[in-house]
Amino acid sequence: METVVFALLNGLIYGLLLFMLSSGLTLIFSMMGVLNFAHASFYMLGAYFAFTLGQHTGFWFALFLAPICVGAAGACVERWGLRKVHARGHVAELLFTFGLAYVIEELVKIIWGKFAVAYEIPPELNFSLFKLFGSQYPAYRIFMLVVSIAMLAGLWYLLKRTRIGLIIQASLTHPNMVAHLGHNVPRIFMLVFAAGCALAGLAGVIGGNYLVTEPSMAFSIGPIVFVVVVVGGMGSLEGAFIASLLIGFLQTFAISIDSSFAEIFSFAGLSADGDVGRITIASLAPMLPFILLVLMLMLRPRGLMGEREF
Amino acid sequence: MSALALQLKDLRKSFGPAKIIEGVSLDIARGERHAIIGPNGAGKSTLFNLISGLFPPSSGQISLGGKQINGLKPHQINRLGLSRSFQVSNIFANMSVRENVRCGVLWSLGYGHSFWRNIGNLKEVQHKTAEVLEKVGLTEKADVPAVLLTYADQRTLEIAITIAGGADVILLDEPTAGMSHSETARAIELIERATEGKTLLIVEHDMGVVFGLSDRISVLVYGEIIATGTPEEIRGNARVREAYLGDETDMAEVTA
Amino acid sequence: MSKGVVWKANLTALLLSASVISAEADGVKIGYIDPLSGPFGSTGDAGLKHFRYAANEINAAGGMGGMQVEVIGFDNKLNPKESLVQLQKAIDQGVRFVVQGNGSSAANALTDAIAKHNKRNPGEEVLFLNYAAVDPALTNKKCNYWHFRFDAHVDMKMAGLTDWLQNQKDIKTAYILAQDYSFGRAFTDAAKSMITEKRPDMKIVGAELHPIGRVKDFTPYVQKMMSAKADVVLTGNWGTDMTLLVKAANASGHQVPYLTFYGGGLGAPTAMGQSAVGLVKQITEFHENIEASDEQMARVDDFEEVNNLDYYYERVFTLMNMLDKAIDGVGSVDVPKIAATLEGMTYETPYGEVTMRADDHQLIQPLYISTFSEGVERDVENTGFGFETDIAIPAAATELPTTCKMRRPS
Amino acid sequence: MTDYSLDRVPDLAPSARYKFATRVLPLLLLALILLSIPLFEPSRTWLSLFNAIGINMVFALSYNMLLGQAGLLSFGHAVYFGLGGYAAMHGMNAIENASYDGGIWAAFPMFGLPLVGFAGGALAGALIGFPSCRRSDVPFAMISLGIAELVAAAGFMFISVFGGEEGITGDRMNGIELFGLSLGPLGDVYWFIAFWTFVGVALMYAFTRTPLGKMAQAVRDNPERVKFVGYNPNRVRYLVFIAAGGFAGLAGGMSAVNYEIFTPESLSVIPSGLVLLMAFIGGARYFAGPILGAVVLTYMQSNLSDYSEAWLLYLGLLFIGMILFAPGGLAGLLLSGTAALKHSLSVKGLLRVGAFASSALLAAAGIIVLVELAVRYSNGFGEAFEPFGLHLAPDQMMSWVVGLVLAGVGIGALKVLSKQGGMGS
Repeated sequence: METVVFALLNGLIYGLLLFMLSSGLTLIFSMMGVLNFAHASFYMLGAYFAFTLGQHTGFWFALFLAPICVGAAGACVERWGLRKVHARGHVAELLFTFGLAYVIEELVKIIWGKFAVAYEIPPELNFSLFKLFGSQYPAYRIFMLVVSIAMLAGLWYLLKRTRIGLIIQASLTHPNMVAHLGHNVPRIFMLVFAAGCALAGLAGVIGGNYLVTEPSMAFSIGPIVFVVVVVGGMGSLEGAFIASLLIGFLQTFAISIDSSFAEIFSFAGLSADGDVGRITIASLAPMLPFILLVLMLMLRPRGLMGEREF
Repeated sequence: MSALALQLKDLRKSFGPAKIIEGVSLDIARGERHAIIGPNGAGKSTLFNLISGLFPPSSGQISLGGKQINGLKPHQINRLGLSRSFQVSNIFANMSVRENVRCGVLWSLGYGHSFWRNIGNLKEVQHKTAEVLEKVGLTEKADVPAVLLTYADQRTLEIAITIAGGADVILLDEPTAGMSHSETARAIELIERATEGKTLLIVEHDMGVVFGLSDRISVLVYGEIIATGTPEEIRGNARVREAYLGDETDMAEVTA
Repeated sequence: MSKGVVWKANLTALLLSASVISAEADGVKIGYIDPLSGPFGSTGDAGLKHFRYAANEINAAGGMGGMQVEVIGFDNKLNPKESLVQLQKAIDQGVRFVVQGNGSSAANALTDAIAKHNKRNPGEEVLFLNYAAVDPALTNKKCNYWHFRFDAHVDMKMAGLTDWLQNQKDIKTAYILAQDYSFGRAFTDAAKSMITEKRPDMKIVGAELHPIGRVKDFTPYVQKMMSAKADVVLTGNWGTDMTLLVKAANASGHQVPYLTFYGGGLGAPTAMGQSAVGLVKQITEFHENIEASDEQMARVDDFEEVNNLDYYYERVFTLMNMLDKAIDGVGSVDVPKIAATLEGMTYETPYGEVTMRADDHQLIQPLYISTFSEGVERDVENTGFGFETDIAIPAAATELPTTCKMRRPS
Repeated sequence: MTDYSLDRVPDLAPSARYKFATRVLPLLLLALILLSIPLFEPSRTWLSLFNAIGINMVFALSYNMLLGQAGLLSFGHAVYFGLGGYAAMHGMNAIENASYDGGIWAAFPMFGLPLVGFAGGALAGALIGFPSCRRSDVPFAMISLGIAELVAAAGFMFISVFGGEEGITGDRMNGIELFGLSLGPLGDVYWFIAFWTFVGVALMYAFTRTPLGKMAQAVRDNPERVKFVGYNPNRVRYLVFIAAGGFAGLAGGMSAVNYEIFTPESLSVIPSGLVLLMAFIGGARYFAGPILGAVVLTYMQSNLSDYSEAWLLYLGLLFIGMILFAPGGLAGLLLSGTAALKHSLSVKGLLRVGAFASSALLAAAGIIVLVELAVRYSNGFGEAFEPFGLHLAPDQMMSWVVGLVLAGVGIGALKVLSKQGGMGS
């Protein structure tokens, strides 16, 4: 029983972290049709900025300053790079961001060094909040939960209840019409791109010390963010939310199930020492998001909640 | 093989609530040159898209040479001998003019997906391509990349690709759109020579082309054919004049 | 004409790069092939610092056989194929002694490749000195004349840990966690067989393999151990996988003994903290609180001061000193002769005598089981905690029979 | 319009001299190069570099059959390289076992393993290509990424097929010898690689001259129109996908014999990324572009990485520079350079090309100085960056100023020059 509770809690936290990361990308992808390969790199930049700023100004101040710096970096990238390539179509943009991911990873290696950086959980959050079935539950995880839900509410409020939100939502699906209505769409693009990167930066700030802050962190989580955005569906934050929770639960539940194929398919006489028999559900965990991606792209390219097929 | 090259029976098409084609029926005999005219937004291009298989019809039937083709994919319809051109030049930009026409020729000569033959040695392909280029007068520009052609030459190349496959039913979607007067005259003569002995269905705004080329004309207004007949009947038909041409002055220009 | 020009351009580029350079230089070149980037980069970098310190010491004392020693680092990113690419580069730079330790997968690829290289290029033989890859197969089924191992292998270390388990009657259930590759599988098999043999009353409540270097949060694994009510955890994890496992155990307050091979160094102690005191045990050939001569203690302090890194790999110095002794004996970089001299060599280390067993090239050395404790003379990674010896196992007691049938060059 | 009788139609095929010059001559030159390299007695380092270049050439060209010829952007092309390579590795072990206990494999020469690789790659292309070729552009790219991650993860699970972390190893000195090559020392392996590189390049070039090859280019230019000339674009893409998978498997087979080991990493997204860079930096629009890219990138990967730790940064910057300023790639730059020279051989033309080249060099030098200083500064070792005798220590301000000035002047000049008139397509 307790494994189910643990899996639910951990799955929720991992899912929300994934959502914070992919919400920015969903906004950018649906408005500019750009699948930003370097989005996870901005998540990494968020973690590294928080590490450096945190040393001078403490964690709490870095929690706000780091995403803003990442957003500024995103704005520069859009202004001097992406905008030039925009005219040449989505494939050129995809390639541009692909190159950008290499450059950002190498710059991080040069500035902060090749190995993991000691970006620790702040001491004032480093205690166990409550005991659950005999095992302590660290407070930092609940803090992550709180921040991600606050971010979700803020994003929802901004998009659904404010004028800027209205303009952004309109430009999500009909950028040309919005331009004709007199809004400077390129600047909105830049703002949305910067906001998307800032969101990824925020995810980096709170995810960086929970996981490990190292130059290859972007590369390991990058593809999973794509899965969330594509499975969630083009232009739909609700879709991305459902998809990230789905993947969060799928992965944490899979890790907690130990039965191997041999046990499950014992009726089919699968031997336990053969290759297929030895595979446990836990070892399948890293593959689940991609199985979902390929199936979704083939059967329902719109994704769960997407309006447009990209 | 029935005498009819193309037959439409109560063809309908709607995109959601918007009904674009409402109950079009049309019989086109083999070798006939049939023009479809009508105001903008009457559904002419949609009709072409239905016949060529780009969209499946909502209801009704299309049969080519007696064989039912509605619901088939464009390439299947093309293989049955129906080839169409596009209102906006739809050519292979980075390939040369000769290569463009050659793409139109390849399937009809049975070379399909072959990856073992050197295209240079396929004599009939080279010959047929040169023949088509000669017919449309693009021989000098054979090695020019299609993207660098003038607008009129691109329209000519559009027609060349359409007739290259040797299909016996040709659909031309406003072939002379945007052409100057002299270019239009040359285009009419080229179309006549290119579609000798073939069935031609043409959508056109230029009345000179329509009345010069077609044996019969149908007038399409808001998705319905309001009249079909020889050029003279159409010129005299009251409903056509009232629905399509509005007041007297236009009528004068038509009868000139 | 456009295509023609492009062809001619890159043909000339190919021609230009065909200029001939070859790098033969005298002196003893040692190729260190281990991860120097990526998740295990810091582990590899620590090993390189040990080898360079040893090389400086030997050079100061006149070098190996009068020749200066140079240690060149090659980054294999812990990937077997990259290891072979780097091996090729090392051989081309004149390296005749390859040292490696992180990842038995890379070691298996290297030992096979070096044997083939020596067979195909007589006169340019290369020796493989393995300081930490502990897959038993390397000195049993897959042993070969050109491979020497200076670390006790999995079964030898597991024998020590399970001996300790024999007299812990209050421990009833065990959980085994290891990385999913040759070493991890050997660790799990050895643990299962030796526990059922020495403690038939104990029950193994879980045996799990996780992908190496890819798990960022071990909390689900720790929670699985807790819900399985394991009294003891046996783990072969090393580098970042060890650090993160211990970090998760600390965060979840998992209060059971952890029997490890590599719990005592390279970042793990800093992640343990107070809750691990008295619980985390390791079996190694060295830890800082084994008493030794003052001169040795001075060396340890100097190493830590020069590299601001804990003195951890004593076996690296054993390896370098035995190689030094062999080359001094042979007098030149004649690899087959050096290999013959190394076979059966005994050497007096500051922590006891060691011998390189001739029939499988496995070093037999004393091992120590120690516990992470408070109030010790020398702490680890200035955490205030250090390791204290529970049991000292003499070299002879660690010896296990071998199935190696080595083909010796004629 | 005079009257034409249509049988006297002018033969429009290009003249025999033109055909020979642009098609047969380059292949002969390539053969000449491959034959002449051993005459220079290259050391083992250069031999292993050439072997790697040969393998990457075939791999990059097979990738360009998708990107350059059929307009399909794939992020998972290493899957077919890897599966072909694994097939060849299993073939190698089968030959080794057959030499003890007999069997049909005993008759198969080690030299022919790339064919096993080709079959493996093509089969994988057929199985995986069928569902993914129904989409194009971004969805196709995403499916290829998903499949690459799936197959790489599966690589660690099916130990008997992929060998887990250790991968599958083998010994190429078994089975019957062909052309007297024991494939033992690297010299023999060079001939093996040279032979298969030439076969691969020639066949892939021939493929572009076939009806299917031409229709692939048509699908790249205008998939819509292809439907109306009797071809199903998805079917054309699928067939090209199988061929590209086959040639990637051929390169995998060559790599299997060269390295005698294959690990699951070679299936993942990292090698797929590198081959994409090779094809794009080389010039995806031209058939020979990826060859240039393969030579440059393989050299950077194996040799440049010794001189500078930041070689991947240089690669990334070169790639982004190409996308922004020269989408035609190196081949594109080369062509417009020679074209500019040929057309306006005047002094002004030469000056322009010279000015462009020198300002580009200046900018590159500035960026290199800045990056090398940053690398030395961050890794904490004190030793300075000494290019061509200059002594630039990372802690002195002067060295950073030198870098900034060089880069600033270079980039400024490039901006000014490019405003005067486009350079590089």
